[in-house]
Amino acid sequence: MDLLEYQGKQLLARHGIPVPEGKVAASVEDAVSAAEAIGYPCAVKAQVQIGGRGKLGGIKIAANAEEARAHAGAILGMDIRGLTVHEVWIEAASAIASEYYASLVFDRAAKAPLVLLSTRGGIDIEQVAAETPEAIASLHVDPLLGFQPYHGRRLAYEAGVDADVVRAVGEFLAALYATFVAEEAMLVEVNPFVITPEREVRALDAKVTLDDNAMYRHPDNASLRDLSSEDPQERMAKERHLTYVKLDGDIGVLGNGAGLVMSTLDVVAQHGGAPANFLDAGGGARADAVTAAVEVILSNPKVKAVLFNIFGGITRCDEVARGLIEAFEQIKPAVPFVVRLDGTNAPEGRTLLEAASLPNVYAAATMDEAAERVVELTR
Amino acid sequence: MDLLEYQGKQLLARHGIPVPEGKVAASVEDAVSAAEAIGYPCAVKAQVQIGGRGKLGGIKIAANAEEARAHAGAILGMDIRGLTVHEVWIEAASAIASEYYASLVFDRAAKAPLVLLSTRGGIDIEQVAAETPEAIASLHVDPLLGFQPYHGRRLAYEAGVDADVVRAVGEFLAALYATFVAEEAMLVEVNPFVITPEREVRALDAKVTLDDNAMYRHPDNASLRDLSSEDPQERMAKERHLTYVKLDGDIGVLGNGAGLVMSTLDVVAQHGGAPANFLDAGGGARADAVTAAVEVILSNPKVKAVLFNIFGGITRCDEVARGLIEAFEQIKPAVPFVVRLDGTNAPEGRTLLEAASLPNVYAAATMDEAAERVVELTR
Amino acid sequence: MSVIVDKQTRLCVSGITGREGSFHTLNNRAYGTQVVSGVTPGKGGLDLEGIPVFNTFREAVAASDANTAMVFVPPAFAADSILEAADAGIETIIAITEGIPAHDELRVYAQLRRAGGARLIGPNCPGVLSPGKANVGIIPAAFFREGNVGVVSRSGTLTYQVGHELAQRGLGNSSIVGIGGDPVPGSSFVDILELFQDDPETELIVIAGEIGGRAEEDAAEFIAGHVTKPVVAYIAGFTAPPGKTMGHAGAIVSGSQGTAAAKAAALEAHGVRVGRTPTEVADLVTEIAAK
Amino acid sequence: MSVIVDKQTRLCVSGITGREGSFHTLNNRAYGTQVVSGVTPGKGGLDLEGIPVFNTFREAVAASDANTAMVFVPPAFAADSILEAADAGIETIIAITEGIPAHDELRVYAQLRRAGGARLIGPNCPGVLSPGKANVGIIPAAFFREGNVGVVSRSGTLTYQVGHELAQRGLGNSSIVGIGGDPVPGSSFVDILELFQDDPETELIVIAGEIGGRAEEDAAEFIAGHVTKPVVAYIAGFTAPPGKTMGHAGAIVSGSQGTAAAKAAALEAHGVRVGRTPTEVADLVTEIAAK
Repeated sequence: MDLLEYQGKQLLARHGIPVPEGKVAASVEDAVSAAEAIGYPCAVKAQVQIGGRGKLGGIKIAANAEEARAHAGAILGMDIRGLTVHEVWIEAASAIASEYYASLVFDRAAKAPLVLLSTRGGIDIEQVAAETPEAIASLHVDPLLGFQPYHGRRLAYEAGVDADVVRAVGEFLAALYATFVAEEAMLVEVNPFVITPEREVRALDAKVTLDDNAMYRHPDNASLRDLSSEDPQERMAKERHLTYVKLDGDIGVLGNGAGLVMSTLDVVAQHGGAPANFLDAGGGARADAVTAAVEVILSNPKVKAVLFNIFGGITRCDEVARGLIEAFEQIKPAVPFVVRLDGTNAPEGRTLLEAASLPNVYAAATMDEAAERVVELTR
Repeated sequence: MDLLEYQGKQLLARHGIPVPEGKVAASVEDAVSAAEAIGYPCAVKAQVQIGGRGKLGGIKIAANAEEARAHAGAILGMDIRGLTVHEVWIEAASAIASEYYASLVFDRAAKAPLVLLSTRGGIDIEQVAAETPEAIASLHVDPLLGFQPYHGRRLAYEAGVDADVVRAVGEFLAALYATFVAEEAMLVEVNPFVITPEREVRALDAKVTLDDNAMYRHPDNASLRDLSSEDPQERMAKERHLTYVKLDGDIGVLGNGAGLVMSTLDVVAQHGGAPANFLDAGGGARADAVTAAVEVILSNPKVKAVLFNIFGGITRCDEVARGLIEAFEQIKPAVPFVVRLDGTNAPEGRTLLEAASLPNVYAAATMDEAAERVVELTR
Repeated sequence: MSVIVDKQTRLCVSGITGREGSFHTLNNRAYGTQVVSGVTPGKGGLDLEGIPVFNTFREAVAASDANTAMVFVPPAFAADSILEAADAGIETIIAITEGIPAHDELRVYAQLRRAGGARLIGPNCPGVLSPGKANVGIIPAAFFREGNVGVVSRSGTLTYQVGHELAQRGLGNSSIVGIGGDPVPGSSFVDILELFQDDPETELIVIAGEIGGRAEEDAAEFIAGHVTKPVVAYIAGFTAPPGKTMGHAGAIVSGSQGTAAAKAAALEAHGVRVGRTPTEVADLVTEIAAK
Repeated sequence: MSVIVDKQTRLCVSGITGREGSFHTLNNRAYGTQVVSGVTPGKGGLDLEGIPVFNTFREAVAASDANTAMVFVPPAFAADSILEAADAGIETIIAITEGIPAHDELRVYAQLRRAGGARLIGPNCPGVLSPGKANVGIIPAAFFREGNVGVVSRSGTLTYQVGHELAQRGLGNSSIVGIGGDPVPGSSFVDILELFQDDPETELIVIAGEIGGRAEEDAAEFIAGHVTKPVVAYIAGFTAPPGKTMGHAGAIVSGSQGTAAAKAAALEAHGVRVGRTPTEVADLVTEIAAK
């Protein structure tokens, strides 16, 4: 789960990391009164889960109430790479002596958390890695030993932070690691964190991704989910415990197993089609899950045809056929379906479908054939 | 630092371990009103840092206010193996279905914490180990991995706790381990912890030793030190940062280095003497530390003679001589001193002492000779 | 021969009395796998159709001489069960459970690595099938036959799809290894490639990868340096948009990292033939096997 | 030869710029020890009478090729310094610092054990002296001469006392090893006995133990099974009352555990001669050496 900047900062603050004072606001009036309470200059920041919002006009500095009103008015409701801004974060502007970068990620190959520290803050880290790799210090932390004070010193000296803040930066990294572990994050990135003229460390941004699998241990964090900015189909799918990702095309896709669904999308694309979604009905999908999945797929008005690609393992093809028949009874879809059933109980499933003789439903023998057919149907 | 029972229980409660409700009282009146508040039956328990107080009359059950008054009156001020009872702990009596034992200690050889669990609670564990070793389950915990749920299950099943409380006992052990680590204890022993008729776990006793070296990280715990029950000489020594242990004899002993002082006590005893104390003036002892040490030694009225046994390494013998001369100027001791100086700057030290010609101070060339002489002086 | 599971496998199932656990345990036994015991705390002394159940792995291993564990318990208990199995001396642990918290996984890997010894397959994986010898997990064995193609995959159904197409072409498998779809799996492509390279029964290797991470890039480098057997690859997720998790927790393109195109390119650069569809993979394998 | 420190020792001192650290560093160098670098965070780039100071152990090891560390930092920072030294590839770590929290020590031991490699002497120890070769720590070298008696001890001054008496009788030492007085030392008697047994220069071994724990009992068993050289022992603390810590954190009789009498009995039962006073120890050694 990706957090908004201000949620991430609240998480950091919980672990002792200094962040600027601020307030979140969903209306221009609230934004102005937040700015008045905080004082000027203050920053008005769009709260969207996407990088680069500054360049796109999503961050403005206000010197007075008038400017705060103007900026909040401009930013609230604006579209940033497809995401609508529903909230702004108003925070006291910080005086900056140095801008640094720090992050914690999972390194898959090393099977350990990786800490990155750079003295080139405020810039995309991939750009820094390409331009000045020597400006990035990194090390793996042993998950059993944890982040040690000497790790902090090593990173700080190797990255070349100002000598007088080595200890403070080390403590900041330790707190970042504590946040990462305690909150069970997959990513914690602070770009930039700054050294103020008073030589204090402060986090000016926060990009935090939490582990959905661990959310049961963090009920407080679960409530941070930003439902309002989620896509309506994705929200609907989540409520039905389906794994669904909305895409740009017009062919609805359902399959069982993440790999097979990804593969189906690829094969559809190879045949010139544009998938409208990724939907994994899961291992052992039952009829009611299939019915629910059809509802989700068809709630996207762009969908012109639907492809079912099932290779039954634990999933039984007759169950899938029953779910599809049920869905047709309930929804009476207006678009054509191509159905490929293979694997466990495939003959039974095919027989059921034939017997139901659903309108506009076509059987296909292979994945390739199914993809070809569904693409034709959208032409 | 050894905690009193009620302090230990407060520590356990801080980590979620259920303990009976109770109050500490230093007077009979306070004890009675505590008992009235808690209700009857309640236990009146002597708070002394020593085992076996139950058999010695230090724990009584009161059925009403009259009995509470009588028990508190009898226990407060009583002497338990040389320790005076200054406080009693009044707690609600617990209904008991089973009595178990659990402890966490440092296993020196394994360099790891050792957890012990036994279904024979309320009995000295050394006795259980001798009589029914199979009733004790044990395992080492890896300090980096920590106590895992499966450790709890393994101990509970191996010790043979009642099947319905396996999970509860496992969670209790996990909380005990959490206490051990978080509070930096050297020992946590709960004997007994009980299963109530409602099948709940409850700690009825607590013996906790905290690591003095870690106390700087636990300022709250540092205040638990039970100064009132400490020996006056030991308290005086602690205030002067000297390592002093009071013993039963009449020969004051000072040396530098714990091993050498222990050895000196042994040699004195071999010559028929009885040491009055252990006092390690430490590596690199300076004159003022020596002066302070003499004051501590002589504040014990039983001391009839004093032995200085110094083998100078970092400690310089001339510094020790200066400290002794200073002490004589300030205190004018009435008892004889035997002084053995060897090692770093020994000739200088001896010369200083000779020049000062302190009354009643005798030089000795070797440790053996010094011990022999000081024993003679007390005859 | 074969890899990871075979006739010598003596399986102990953690979570054997659960609905899924008991179903697949009996399935695996029906296939011929030696299922010697199970673990469910509190159910010690019972049995599942003759398979004895114990309270702890230590008891189970002592009584049944198990050398392999299959973990079927819910995610909140799975890390503990894996550690318990390793601590009891189990050599191979196959964790089917999906949804184990990532930080739990990291602690488990660090502990297994230091304790040295136990090999972990998964979590969030379909298990390992060595056709004709043993099946540990949920792979539907009916689609596979004995043969000389080793398959290692991050995806379950995709593997079935490939295996099925191979079987239709008359080709069988030495072993099918599902390493699982989590971001940081217990065993990587490289770990399994090493086993297949050393397995005399395996003559050809298929790896089925997907977007996210750089396990396929690492595999490509390892193949170039250490694998002499022919390798055919498939990568799923060419159409996946960046920043979206595609079903598997590990299947996500982050910025410019982990794209299917980069993976396919890396493999091809090291001489691995990459099929663009599962069918094409089966065709390539058939072509190579026919040589 | 000798054990732990010798002419090959290349020492890096952690806490080199502190009062004690700088004093003993220069003392050790004056004795002939190769002191190649020091570490004090924030003082990198400075030097102590020509010995370069670095901010981190990694830098120090890279620049000076140190293989041994001496740790002199205050207790709150010592565990971190030991871990840093090990992480930087240092092989031998001698920790002088007294008062390191016990739980810090446990974490350090567990980490050193798993990382495999670094040997830790101490903490709370006087160091190691190999007369005529190298001195690392605070042992006053003047009382010892070169020779063939290996000494391992839990106590500093007691060791000086014994060494001095040996020197007065014309006997010298291969190495003097102070393992320290904490309850759980980094290296035990057994660890050092093993080294002395394998050291051709050591012909006779003295161990100086004290109350608390069962390190001496373990040593007795080890000697019976693995040590062919004659061993003489001393145990301090026959008069120590139970339950009282006698100066060293580890010197405490707990219930009936850890008494001097039990230790002496265990050693004698395994054929080790135990002197009742330091003088008697020196006499026994002289007697054996004369044979």
